[in-house]
Parts: sequence; structure tokens; C-alpha cells
Amino acid sequence: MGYDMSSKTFNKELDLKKLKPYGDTMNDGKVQVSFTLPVSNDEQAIEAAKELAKKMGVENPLVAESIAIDETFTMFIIYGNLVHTVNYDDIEVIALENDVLSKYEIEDYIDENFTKNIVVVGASTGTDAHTVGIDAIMNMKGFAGHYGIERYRNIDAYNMGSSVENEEMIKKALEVNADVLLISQTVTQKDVHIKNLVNMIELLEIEGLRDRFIIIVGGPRINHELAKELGFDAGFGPKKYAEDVASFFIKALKKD
Amino acid sequence: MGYDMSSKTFNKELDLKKLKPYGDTMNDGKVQVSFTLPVSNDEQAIEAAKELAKKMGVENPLVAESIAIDETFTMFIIYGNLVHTVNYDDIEVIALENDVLSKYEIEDYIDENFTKNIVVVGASTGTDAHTVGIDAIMNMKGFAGHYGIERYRNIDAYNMGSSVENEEMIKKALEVNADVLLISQTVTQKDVHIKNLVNMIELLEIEGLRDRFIIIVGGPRINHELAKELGFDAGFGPKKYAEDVASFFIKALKKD
Amino acid sequence: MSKLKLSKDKINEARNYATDIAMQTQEFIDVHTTVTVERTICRLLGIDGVDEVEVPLPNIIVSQLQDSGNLKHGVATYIASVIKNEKISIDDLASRIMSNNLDLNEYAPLRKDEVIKILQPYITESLFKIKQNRIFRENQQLKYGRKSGPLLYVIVATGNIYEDVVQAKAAARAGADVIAVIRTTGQSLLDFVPYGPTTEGFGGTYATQANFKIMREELDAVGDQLERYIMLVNYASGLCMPEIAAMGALERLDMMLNDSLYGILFRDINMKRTFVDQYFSRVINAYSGIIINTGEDNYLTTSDAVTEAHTVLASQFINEQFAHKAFMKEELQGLGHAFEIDPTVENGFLYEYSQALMAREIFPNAPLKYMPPTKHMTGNIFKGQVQNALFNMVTTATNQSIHLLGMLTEAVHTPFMSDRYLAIENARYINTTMKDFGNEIEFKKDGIIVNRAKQVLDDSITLLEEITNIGVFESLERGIFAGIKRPRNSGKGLSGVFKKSEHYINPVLDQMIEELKEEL
Amino acid sequence: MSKLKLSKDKINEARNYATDIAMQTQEFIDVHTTVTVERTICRLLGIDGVDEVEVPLPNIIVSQLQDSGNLKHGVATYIASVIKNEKISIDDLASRIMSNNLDLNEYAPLRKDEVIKILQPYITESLFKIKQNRIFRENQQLKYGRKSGPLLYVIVATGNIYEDVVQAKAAARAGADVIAVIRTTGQSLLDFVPYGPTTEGFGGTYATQANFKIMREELDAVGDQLERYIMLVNYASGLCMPEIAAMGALERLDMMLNDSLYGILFRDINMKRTFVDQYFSRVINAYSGIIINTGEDNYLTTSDAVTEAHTVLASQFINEQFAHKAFMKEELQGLGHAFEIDPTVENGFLYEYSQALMAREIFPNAPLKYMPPTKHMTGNIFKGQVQNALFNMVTTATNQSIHLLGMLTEAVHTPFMSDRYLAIENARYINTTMKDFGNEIEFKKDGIIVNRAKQVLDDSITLLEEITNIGVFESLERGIFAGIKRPRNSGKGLSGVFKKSEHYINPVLDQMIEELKEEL
Ligand code: B12
Ligand code: B12
Ligand SMILES: Cc1ncc(COP(=O)(O)O)c(C=O)c1O
Ligand SMILES: Cc1ncc(COP(=O)(O)O)c(C=O)c1O
Repeated sequence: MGYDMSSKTFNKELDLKKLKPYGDTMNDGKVQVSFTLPVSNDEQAIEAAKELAKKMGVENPLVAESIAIDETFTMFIIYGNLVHTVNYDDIEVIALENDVLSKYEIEDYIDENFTKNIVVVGASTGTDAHTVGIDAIMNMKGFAGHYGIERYRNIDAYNMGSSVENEEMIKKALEVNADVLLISQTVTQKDVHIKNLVNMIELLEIEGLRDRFIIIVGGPRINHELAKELGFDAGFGPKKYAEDVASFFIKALKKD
Repeated sequence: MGYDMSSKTFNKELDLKKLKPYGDTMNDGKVQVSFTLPVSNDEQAIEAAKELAKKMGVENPLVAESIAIDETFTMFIIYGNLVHTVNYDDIEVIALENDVLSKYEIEDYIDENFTKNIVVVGASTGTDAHTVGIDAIMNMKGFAGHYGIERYRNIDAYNMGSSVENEEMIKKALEVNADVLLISQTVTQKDVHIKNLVNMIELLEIEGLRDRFIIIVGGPRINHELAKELGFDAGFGPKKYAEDVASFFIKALKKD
Repeated sequence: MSKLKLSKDKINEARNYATDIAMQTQEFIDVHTTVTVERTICRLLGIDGVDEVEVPLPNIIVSQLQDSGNLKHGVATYIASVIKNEKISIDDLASRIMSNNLDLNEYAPLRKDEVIKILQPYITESLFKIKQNRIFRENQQLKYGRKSGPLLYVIVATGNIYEDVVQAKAAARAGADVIAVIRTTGQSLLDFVPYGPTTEGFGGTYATQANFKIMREELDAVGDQLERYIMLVNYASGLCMPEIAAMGALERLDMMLNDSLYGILFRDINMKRTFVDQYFSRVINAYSGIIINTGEDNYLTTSDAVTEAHTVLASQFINEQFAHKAFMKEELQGLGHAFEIDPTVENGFLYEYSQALMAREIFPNAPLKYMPPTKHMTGNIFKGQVQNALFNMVTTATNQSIHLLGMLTEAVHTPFMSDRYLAIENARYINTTMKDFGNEIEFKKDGIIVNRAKQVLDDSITLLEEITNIGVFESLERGIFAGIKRPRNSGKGLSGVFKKSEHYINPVLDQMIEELKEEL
Repeated sequence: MSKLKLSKDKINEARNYATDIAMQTQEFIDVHTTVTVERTICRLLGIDGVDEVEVPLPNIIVSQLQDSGNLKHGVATYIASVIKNEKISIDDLASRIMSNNLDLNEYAPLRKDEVIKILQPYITESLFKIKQNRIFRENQQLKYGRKSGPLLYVIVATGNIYEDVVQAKAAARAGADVIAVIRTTGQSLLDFVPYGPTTEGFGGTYATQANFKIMREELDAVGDQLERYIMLVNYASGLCMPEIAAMGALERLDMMLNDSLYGILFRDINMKRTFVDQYFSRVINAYSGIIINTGEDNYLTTSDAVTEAHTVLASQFINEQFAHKAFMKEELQGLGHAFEIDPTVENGFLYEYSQALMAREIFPNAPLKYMPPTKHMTGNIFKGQVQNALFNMVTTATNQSIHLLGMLTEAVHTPFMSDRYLAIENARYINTTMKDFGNEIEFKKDGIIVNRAKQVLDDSITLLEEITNIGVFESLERGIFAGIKRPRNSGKGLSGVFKKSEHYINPVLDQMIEELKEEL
């Protein structure tokens, strides 16, 4: 509690091989934890909470507050020092190398590198009824001040909306001779998005169409690594906008 | 993320021998953790945060948010399921058994059981300059709607204020022939309160005065167990008021 | 006195357009019935239960008539005919259906007055029960007093009715006034109502009559402990609007989500179907003294809350008139709206304040339902607490009636018990510390807040005028609300809509209306 | 135009009492000096450094005179005399002191005009440096523009100046405008200023000139990156008020906590001592263009914020006049107050709003310093976010100038980097979403807010009248502020106070005043 008056004797050099949480000094290991225990708010409960925190590797757990949220349920807010470290250098992730251009640069790039407009089909697929994400990327008006690709001069965009079956989307893509498919997935309960995304790739492979399109998935729980694993060309998570995805697909198309 | 759609296959009976955190179902083990890592906000950092969470015993860690709080510092907010449990039945704490009376009941009790007024001396001792806590217990006006003991008809209360040396307090206690000493301790950095409290008991013992007074300590980080360990008659933490402590000391005095 | 200096004439103008719109729609409604309307009649005549494969009896009965093309006459006349011809009770009828021993199509429809006479005892029994519930609620509220400020409303959504009870009681003890049991995903698209107590749902708990009863009893118990009447909410909207409304009436729910526009836009339910369903369901809600909650808040999860604010207001005007057509008093019209402006918008709070106060001034007697931020909530739970705090401020300062509490974990998971506690704590703190703030303040003439309200009202008038001209059906086809386009002949449930024959009768609806008219 | 409809006459009445009080106090101040005042003169003549046992040279010099009873003539005249007689520079004088080779008592005091003449080059050099700093600051603020809304102010307190730098830069990048380096516990009671860069403090970092310099350079660098001028704050109040003020002037601090009342009440510093010290320190602050921060906020951590609000206002009036006496412009008078009402108080928010707006209206040109909730913060960090949000609202709506950000972990620990980030995020969000809220609203005549302000003003007048009658010294003895009683002849530092002799001269002070008078 209070202004930290303990002298800090641990090593204060950043060591990526032993990466630790940071409160206000390198390697102090400070973490905040909260949870509820199904017992009444008393000394015994507080002690139990501390025990649990210790099992988590939290040293000197301080129960900043214990709150009776019902007769036999108590919420705890705990601070302490984590003993665990992680070797940061050992962590490998597949991240997307993407040099993001502005709308105008993208349009110029298309002018320079392609002879026709780029055709993009997008949808929120499977049973997913969330459209705000795909709209953010595609719609004229865009999102958070970023115009959607419908507004790009030399992109033809078709937004199919929500709950679109994979088959339906492929049909449309062939019909309009698409270059790029944009798929949005928001509901992730019971990994329904994984099943749905795997199915899409399978369908395309069966029909020998996998290489015909650049296929991209996005959504609040999507990242590039997951997308690659599932056989997509790229994956985009939160705070990504039309520029991000368009910068990626124009270059991917060029390479093809 | 999202509405919990997973079917819950674990045992949903409360087992105090294997007490676990509770989110919305018994034994689901839900915890919330936050910490900062001294690295940039990217996929690798998120993965590192998950690794650490797993080391804490948090299964299926979900990084709800990763926030760039500076160029090379990222804060993580994580939810997941704790694997650890604690045996609640095994946890023993010394708690104060205190039947709290109202101001009027306390006054009546004093009338009935004592022939003279009870004399109480209070102070925030050592270098501690926090007086709000002891004032809350003693002052006329009280705190949070609870009158302080100065207002009790048959209690004579002397509040010595802040930064009172232990010797000084003992002197005053003898001078006014006190029955009860009330000590407040707020600053706990470097365990300064422990040193100070131990010193008080030592002084009293040396002078053979330990049994002459009921000695009580209070403060935001004090609990009864700690107080007993240090040789006090009782300890009071947050959300305790004049009634609590007066109910205790009148009965303790009666027993003497 | 209007703090926003809204023009009464303009409000009237808007209301007149909406009246027109509701009237046009009602013309369609009056000459149609649907499978769920007919199943509701069965339920209110006392037919309940499921067969060995879990098909509800009302569905079996209605299917018989539907399959043979007889549903256009309504189920009531057939049931009456069976009773008359077989000289059996409704219970006997139900058992015969259950054992597959009865085909309603074999009995000739009766004259309307005869139908009424035969069914009267059953109707009376149901309506008596419903009225008893209403009286009980009123008495409890008299006994414990009605709360003056906004009612704190939280959801439970464990999927298991018994776990829901644990959560609901904790919430009530923490200060919640209203508990909504979130329905399992997808139930709104089921064309039947599941049966019995249930313990496995997806993101919510099945709405069944048994579940309603279980929760009702527990909330009554905790309410008596706390000396407060704890209100219970469930969802009517969907393919079974009137049936669930009837169940709510019988089990003394206190509020029901009830909005055909929500079903059309966000569940792709066919508009014809759900307009007809909504009408009967609202009459039932009105009759049971159940407050409805409409779904305008949802528009702002899809559209921008700054630019599309007027669509919310326009829809509220329409929903008000839909409710009036269903003989519902203003006191039961829980029109919905929401606090959904992007936190990065400069002066966003002022627009929210303006919109909320505008709704309050335009619908002074409606128990407005005000929804917390959801779209712009993120995994940053600490910021989420602040977003919810600002929402709570507007709620209390503009005296909204039904205060849906925002959860700091909105973007993370269905509420934990602790999330709900923190939400209640947040709201109670603000309601106390800002108690009279709304009364204390006035607004600058021609300031941002006043001008915003004026603008939104003006825009909604333009929109309502357009809808009046082209009709609701056409408007929905054009995507006027939430930017979502719905063709009138697509969507779920269209096959369950029938044009009434001239012999058609719905004696339950008729009697409810008769009694409601007397009340008004 | 007053939104609170405060009476101008009453404000004037209060101000007149305060002027009287300051005048009475100034009579005492004018005829006294203190050890730290004299040490400050040394410093501003260019004497710095410590001996082998870390005793600062200014302390050694002043002790010599103090021990022999000669301090009443002031250190300046002796230094001038040494220079004249020994024909050495100040630097030489310093080295001789350092090697224990000089006793100032051996040199006879000079005539005042002679003192001035001899010391003029040294004084000019220091004051030139200070003026340069002031001009640099003004130019930077011109270059990058001045922020219009409240300045976001956060503290760093790691104990290690280098770690403080990491925290401070992160905070600046997150949006902080002002960085205060919290001083180690107990420094305010040291009767000397520590020397050099330091890395181990207790609950804060030692205020040393070297530490000031390190942080200043780093903040300038990050400021240039961000194209904002980042302000730096440290603490003058304590036993070394004017010395630290001088250091701040030399190292271009931008604000300094500066309040004798704080020292008296909360650090038990003797009132005579600190009144005298404060005067010189404020003249220095004024001369350097440094904004002072007064400590009225602290009263409410001890006393009740509802019942004792008027003591804050009364103290602000007094502090304003103390500042005027020190030739300080209103633009530098960062009068303090705080948001400390118990969250469970009904309408507490309205009282906070009223008090904050009242301060704004009564001191329209002062850069008011507004402190966040601390006393009622608990370990419930989620609730803490909401308490801070309400505070932020009042801050922005009433246009406070210096916005000390509340930390969700106030009751837990000194801010983590993430706590500070969340605090800045909270404030920025509210400042954006409520940007023009304060301008938009007006208050009901005779409403709670208006009446509260009236009451607090009335009560403060009664109090100021009483203080005028009995004097500040007596008032403090009676415990008028924060309920804390301080006898005039007790407390720390009394032994360092001296009545000036008729030969006494403080040429630095005199010159500063002369220049300040021209400016005013
Ligand atoms: C007000 C305050 C101050 C005021 C104190 C004014 C005064 N005259 O008391 C001022 C501004 C002077 C101050 C100074 C400092 N403070 Co301070 N301060 C606080 C603050 C904001 C509130 C404390 C308070 O008044 N609580 C309200 C009272 C009613 O609660 P309470 O004390 O817990 O009392 C209740 C119970 O504990 C119990 N109780 C208490 N005593 C007793 C005794 C008995 C016998 C019984 C029965 C019961 C009882 O009953 C009371 C009612 O229920 C806290 C932060 C916070 N929100 O907690 C920091 C805090 C306590 N301060 C802190 C610090 C570090 C300091 C300083 C060292 C800062 C510095 N770097 O210089 C100095 C301390 C100087 C010193 N030597 O003591 C830290 C303490 C850290 C620690 N645990 O060691 C805190 C937590 C702030 C922080 N975030 O770091 N502080
Ligand atoms: C709005 C909303 C709704 C609206 C949707 C309206 C509509 N037309 O979209 C309505 C009310 C209808 C709704 C319904 C439901 N919802 Co919903 N909803 C939300 C909410 C509040 C906001 C989502 C949103 O619009 N975010 C804003 C957009 C812009 O962000 P985004 O989607 O992440 O998109 C960005 C990036 O991800 C990326 N991106 C997204 N897609 C793509 C695609 C490509 C190709 C690229 C490159 C990038 C990209 O770019 C965007 C811009 O940066 C969230 C809660 C929350 N705050 O997150 C819950 C939420 C998503 N819903 C949820 C749930 C469970 C439901 C229901 C199942 C509820 C129920 N029990 O019935 C139903 C779902 C029905 C169905 N079958 O899908 C859960 C999801 C849980 C999960 N992860 O599985 C959430 C998290 C709420 C919660 N707390 O539980 N919902
Ligand atoms: C009016 C209305 N009805 C129903 C629902 C919920 O319906 P479902 O069960 O289809 O999710 C909502 C949800 O927001 C609503 O606003
Ligand atoms: C005016 C003033 N000066 C100084 C301080 C800090 O002084 P110290 O270093 O003694 O804690 C404060 C703290 O709140 C203050 O308000």
C-alpha cells in the first residue's frame, strides 16, 4: 500500500530472456489480479485469496480491497509481484509485413500496376450477423475517419452483408470475376468461426479455386497467424482499416 | 470473448476443499489479470503476455486488450480460467468475536457495570502524521454518521493527535489514569508500523504497565490477527467505527 | 416546460405522421393472422404441454389447420366446434391431440357468437389469472413503494435457469430493480416455444414458461427479503411474439422486449408476419400491465449514432403509435434508445444528453428504456467503467426510466457476477451524487444541446413524412432504419401468415380489447 | 457574467479582509529573516556545492553567522565585505569556505550602497539566467501554442531520478502537459537542500538542483518531439522554501508547490519561519514566471469537504493576497482546491461543481489547481475510475486550469506507469466528449448549486472577518484551518528566524522587487 518505500534491490536491467511485468521499475514484476470467491467477506476469505494469488506466482500479495458482492460471494482486488518470467526472444509469431499506403497512393499504385479495376467481394459469413466490421472496411463512408474501399476510384467492391453462406460467396465471386475475397467473423463462441473459415478454404480447394483469389479474413478475434494457419492469405484484427487491407492485397495481386 | 457459449462440463458443486474463483458458474475459475510489459505492442508481445498468464495458472488466456502506453511499454488486460484451488477449510485466522452495541447500549452498559467514566487516550503514533483515522474513532463529530467516543456520555476521551511518541502517550495515559489506549497507524512502508507497535508493547512491559490498560490498534492495514501477534488486545481495520471499538473495550474491561 | 425549447407543433406534426403510418399498417394487420397468433389462442384457452418429441401441443393443433388450409378461419372456431360436438373439455381435447386421436379439420367452424359462448369459461379463467397477476404486482408496488429515479436493470445469461437465479438474486441484493433473463441465441428464430426448465443455453437461457415461473418465485422471495418488488423481464420479439407475451402474462413478468422492427432488421424476420404478431402480443402486454421495451437502441450499433439519431426518434414515434393501436397506455411504452456515440467525438456527451432529454420531453409519460454503450466498448475495462459512468450520468440527469446497466466487460464476455456488481455500484454512486443535477441545470439558448435536439426532431419529421408517403413496407425495403434493407416477401416466418376469412374469430383478443377500451 | 450569481460586493468584502490579513502578516515578515532566506541569497550570488560531509556551502556560511549572532545583519553584507577586503571573487570565497579557511564573522558589515555595488555583477548574472529561462519558456509556449483546456498534470515518484524520467516521458507521450516529481518523504523537514543526482528516495525523489536539471533536459527533448512544451513541477514548501524556489528559477521549473499554510498545518513547521520564507520564495517564483500551487486541497483530507468548504475559500483569498504582496501576477497564482466529498453524500457532485465554479468565478485569472479525490478513494480501483471520471467532469466543465489527475490506485500505491496512462486516458476522453458542456449549461435560480456557492462565500466572509480581528497567528493557534491547532512558538524551524538589524540588506530580493514593480 502507498508510496513505494522499499529499496529496490533486484536487477533493473531489461533482459528479454527474462521478461517480467513492469509497474514503475524494470523487473518489479507488478501485476493486478481480480477474482471472486464463493465465500463470505471475512478474514478467512482474504487469507484464501492471498493463498490463491501466491499459487499464481504473485509474491507479497496485497488485498487492496475485498468486496461483499453477495452474502456468500466476495470479490478481491489484489496487487503483488509476479515471480514468473518469459523468454521473449523465444516467442515466434507470424506477423504480417505490410507497408501501409494512403488511399491516394493505393489508387496510384493500381493505376500504375494494373490495367483494370480491382474487384473485391466481402461478407460476414456463416451464421454471423455482425456487419459493422466488414462495413467499416468496405462502405463508402468508412469508419473512424477511414473511407471504405467502395470509395476507392479503381476498386469495384461488392458487400454481400451478413449471414452469407460460403457457397453463395464463392458463386458471387465467380460471377463478378473477383480478385479479392474479404471475410468478416465476429462470433467466436465454440470456435464457430474456425469451422466456418476452414470450410471456406476446403470448398475453394475442392473446386480448384484457391489460387484464383486473394482471400483475407478479419474480425475482432482474428490475427494474421491464425489466418495463415487456416490457409488464408492474411488476417486483420481490431483497429485495421481499408488502407491496411488494400495495401496488402494490391501488392499480393501484383506478385501473383 | 462474448456470451459464454461453451458447455460447462466441470463439476459445479461448491467444494470448500477445492475453492476456486467464480465468474458466473461455480468452479469456472474465472480471473482477471492486468500487467504491463516493457515491449512494443505487437503480436509477439501479446503472445508473451499469454505465456505469462499461463505460467500463472490461467488457462485459455484471452487478451481482451493490449494497449500501447508508451513506445516500448504495453499494458495487457487478460481474462481466463485459473487452474489453482485452495483448501478453504485449512485456512485459519484469528478473528475478533465482537458483539457490537449501539452508542446508547454502550452508555447503558457502562452505567450498569462501572462506577466511574471510562478513560480513553488515543493517538497516531511514531512518525505517522495521519490523524483522520483516529479522529474518526474519537472526535465528537465522528465519521460516516458514527459519533466518536468523545460524544459518549460516560467516556472521557483524550485525543493526542499525530506523530505522538510512544513514551509521550504512556505518560499521558498515566497522568489521566487511562483505562484504554487507542493507537492509529496508517503509514506501513518498510513495516514502520510494526516496529513502532512492537516498541510500544516493549515499553509497557518494561515498566510493568502492560496489564494496566486495554491496548488497541487500528488503521487501514491493521487486522485483529496482526494486533494479537504483536501483543495488543485487539486490532481494527477499515470500516470500523467508535461502536465497534467501544463495544470491545467495555467488555474487555469488565472481564479484567 | 421544455428545457430544449422544442416546438409543440413540430412534435405534433411528427406524431401525426406516425399515426398515419401505424394506421396504414394496422389495415394490413387487421385482416391477417399467423401461426403464432393462433397458438397463442390455444395457450390462452389453457392448452399447454409437449408431445413425446417435444413438439408443443399448440403447434400440433395449428399445424393441422395450416396443412389443410383451414387456418384462415382461426383456431378458436375449431376448438369450440370440437368441444361442442364431442362434449369434452379443453383438457380432454388436449389429451386427444397428444395421443394423436383428433383432427380439428373434421369439425365445422361455428358461428362467432357460438364460439364465444363455448369458449367463454376458458377465456375467463385465463384472463382472471392474468388480472390477478396484475393486481398482485400493483399491490406489491404499493406495499414496498415505487422507486422514484431510474430503475436499475441488469441481465443474467448463464444458460442455466438455476445458475441464473443465483446471479439474479445477487444482483437484486446489490441494488438491481429489474432482472432480464437473456434468451439463448437463436430462440427468436424458432417457430415454437421450448418447454420445461432448461439448463443448457447458448449465450442465454431458453425462454420457457417453466423458467419464467422458477425465476419469478425466486425474485418474489428475494424481493420480500429486501422489501422491494423486483421486476422480471424476458423477450417477446421473434417468431413467437404473442405466445411468449401470453406466457409472460401468466407468469407475471413485468417487462418484455417487444418490437417487430427489431425482428425485421436484426433477425431478418418477415415484416408481414411480425407486424401481425406484434399487434396481438402488445394487446396481451397491455392487458397484463407489462411494460414493453422497444429496440431502437439497436439501430445505433449498426449506424452512426451522430448522423442517424433521427431514425431512432422516428422509430420511437412509430412504436408509440403501434402501441396505441394495441390499446397500450403510455405508462407501458418503454421506448428504446441508446448511448452509442463514439467516445472520440468532440462534444459527443452533449449530443447524448440532448437526445436523451429530447426523448424524455417528447414522451413524458413513457418509461423510456435507455441502453448503455456497447459498440464502442473495448477490452479496456478501465475505460469501460468511464464510458458507463458518462452513460449513467445522462440517465440520471435526464430521468430515464429503465436504466440498462453497462458492463465494463461488454466487449469481453457475458457478465460475471462481479461485473454486474460493479455496474450497479457505478450507477448507484452516480444516482446519489448527482441526484438533482438534471433539475438544477438549464441550457443555453441556441447552444449545442438545444440546437441538436431541434435538428434531430426536424430530421425525424422529414423521415416520417417520407415513410408516410411510401408506407412502412416500402420504407423497410429501402433500408431506412439502420441502413438495413428487407424485402417485404423475404425473411423468416412468411409462410406462417394468413389472410383471415370472413368467419375468422379471435375471441381472446376481442375480449382483451373490449376490457382495455373501458380502461382507457 | 456570473453563472452562480455571486454578489460582487461580497467578493470584495472577502478580498478586503484578506488584504488586511496579509498586510498584518507582512508587517511581521518585513522585519525578519531566516536561515534559508540567507542561504538563498548565497545561492543567487552563485555559491553552490557541498563539503566532504555533504553539507551545502550556503549552510556552512549561514551557520557561521548564525552561531555568532550576526545573522541579523544578513549574509550579503558579510560576503560583500569579504570580497572587498580580500579582493577575491565569490568562487574564491566558496573555495576558502570549503577548505575551512574563512570566517565571515571576521569581516565588518558594509554600508548598504556599497554592498549593492560589490554584489551587483553576481546578482546580475543570476537574474539574467533566470530571465533567460523565463524568455525561453515563453518562446517555447509561443512556438508550440498554449493549450486551451485544463492542463493535464501527473506525478512521478519512483525515488530514482532516472526512472522518474522514463515515467515522465511516457506520461508526456500519453498526453500529460505537466509533470510533478514528488519529493521524498521528509525532505520538507530538512533544513538544507541535498545535492547532486539521486537514485534512492522514500516515496519520492530528492529535490536537488541536479535532479531538476536532468528532468528539465529530458522533458525539453520529449516536448520537442511532441511539439508541446512540457511543464515541470517541484515543491518549494517546507524548511527551504526560498532556496528551492531559487533552484527552480535557475533550472526552469514551471510550477512550484508553494504554501506556508501547508507547512504549518501538515508539516508542523513554525508559522513565523515559514511566513518569512514564503515571502521571498514567492518573489523568486514571481520573478521567474513560475506558477505557484497552493495547498488548500489538503484541508479537505482532514476536515469534511461539505462542512469545511468555506475554509478552503477563505484560505484562497488569503493566499491570493500573500501572492500579491510578493508582486505576483494573478496568472501565476495557482490556488488549490479539491474534489473530496464523500461519494455517498446525496448531491455531493452538485456541491463539488458549485465550489469549483465558484473558485473559477472569484479568481478568474488564476491558474486554479484542482486536486482529485484521495481521501475517499479505496482499493476498489474500478470504482476509483468512476470517482476520477466525475472529478474530471467538474474540472473540464468549470474550466479549471491545472488538472491533477486522479489515480485509480490512489489508496494502493504510487502510480504505476499504467495507472498514469489510464488516468490520462480518462481525462482526455472526458475533456473531448464534454468539451463545451460547461458553456452550455446554466443553473436554476436559487437552486442547490447557486445557493451552495452563496452559502460558502458567506461563511468564508464570516471566517475572514474573524481572522482579520484576531490575526493569522492567533487563528492558526485556534485551529481554524483543517481543525489543526499550531502554537505560534512551536513547530520546526523557529530557531532559524531572526529579527533584522537596521543594517540588514537582501540585495537580491530588493532588485527582484524593483524589477517586478516595473512589470506590474
Ligand atoms: C489524507 C491523507 C494524507 C494527509 C493526512 C492528513 C491528516 N491529518 O491525517 C496528508 C496530505 C498530510 C498525507 C501525508 C502523507 N501521506 Co497520506 N494519505 C492520505 C489519504 C488520502 C487518506 C487517508 C485517510 O484519511 N483515510 C480516511 C480514514 C477515515 O481511514 P483510516 O485511516 O483507514 O481509518 C479508519 C480505519 O482504519 C479505522 N482506524 C484507523 N485508525 C484507528 C485506530 C483505532 C484505535 C481503531 C479502533 C480504528 C482505527 O477506523 C477509521 C474509520 O473506519 C491516503 C490515501 C487513501 N485514500 O487511503 C493517503 C496515504 C495513507 N498517505 C500515504 C503517504 C505515503 C503519505 C506521505 C508519506 C506522503 C509523502 N511522500 O510525503 C505523507 C505522510 C507523512 C507522515 N509522516 O505520516 C500513503 C500511505 C502508504 C502506506 N501504507 O504506507 C497513502 C495510502 C497514499 C498513497 N497512495 O500512497 N496523507
Ligand atoms: C453491434 C453488436 C451486435 C449487433 C450487430 C449489428 C450488425 N449489423 O452488425 C446485434 C445487436 C445484432 C448483435 C447481435 C448479437 N451479438 Co453482438 N455485438 C455487437 C457489439 C456491441 C459491437 C460489434 C461491432 O460492431 N464492433 C465495431 C466494429 C467496427 O469492430 P470489428 O467488428 O472488430 O471490426 C474491425 C476489425 O475487427 C476489422 N475487421 C472486421 N471484419 C473484418 C474483415 C476484414 C476482411 C478485414 C480486413 C478487417 C475486418 O476492421 C474493423 C475496423 O477496424 C459487440 C460488443 C463489442 N463492443 O465488441 C457485440 C458482440 C460482438 N456480440 C456478441 C454476441 C454473442 C451476439 C449475439 C450472439 C447475442 C445473442 N445472444 O443473441 C448476437 C449474434 C447474432 C449472430 N448470429 O451473429 C458477442 C460476441 C461474442 C463472441 N466473440 O463470440 C459480443 C462481443 C458482445 C458480448 N459482450 O458478448 N450484436
Ligand atoms: C426489442 C428487442 N427484442 C429482442 C431482442 C433480443 O432478441 P434475440 O433473442 O433475438 O437476441 C432485443 C435485443 O437487443 C431487442 O432489442
Ligand atoms: C502546497 C504544498 N506543498 C508541499 C506539499 C508536499 O510537501 P511534502 O514534501 O512535505 O510532502 C504539498 C502536498 O500536498 C502541498 O500541497
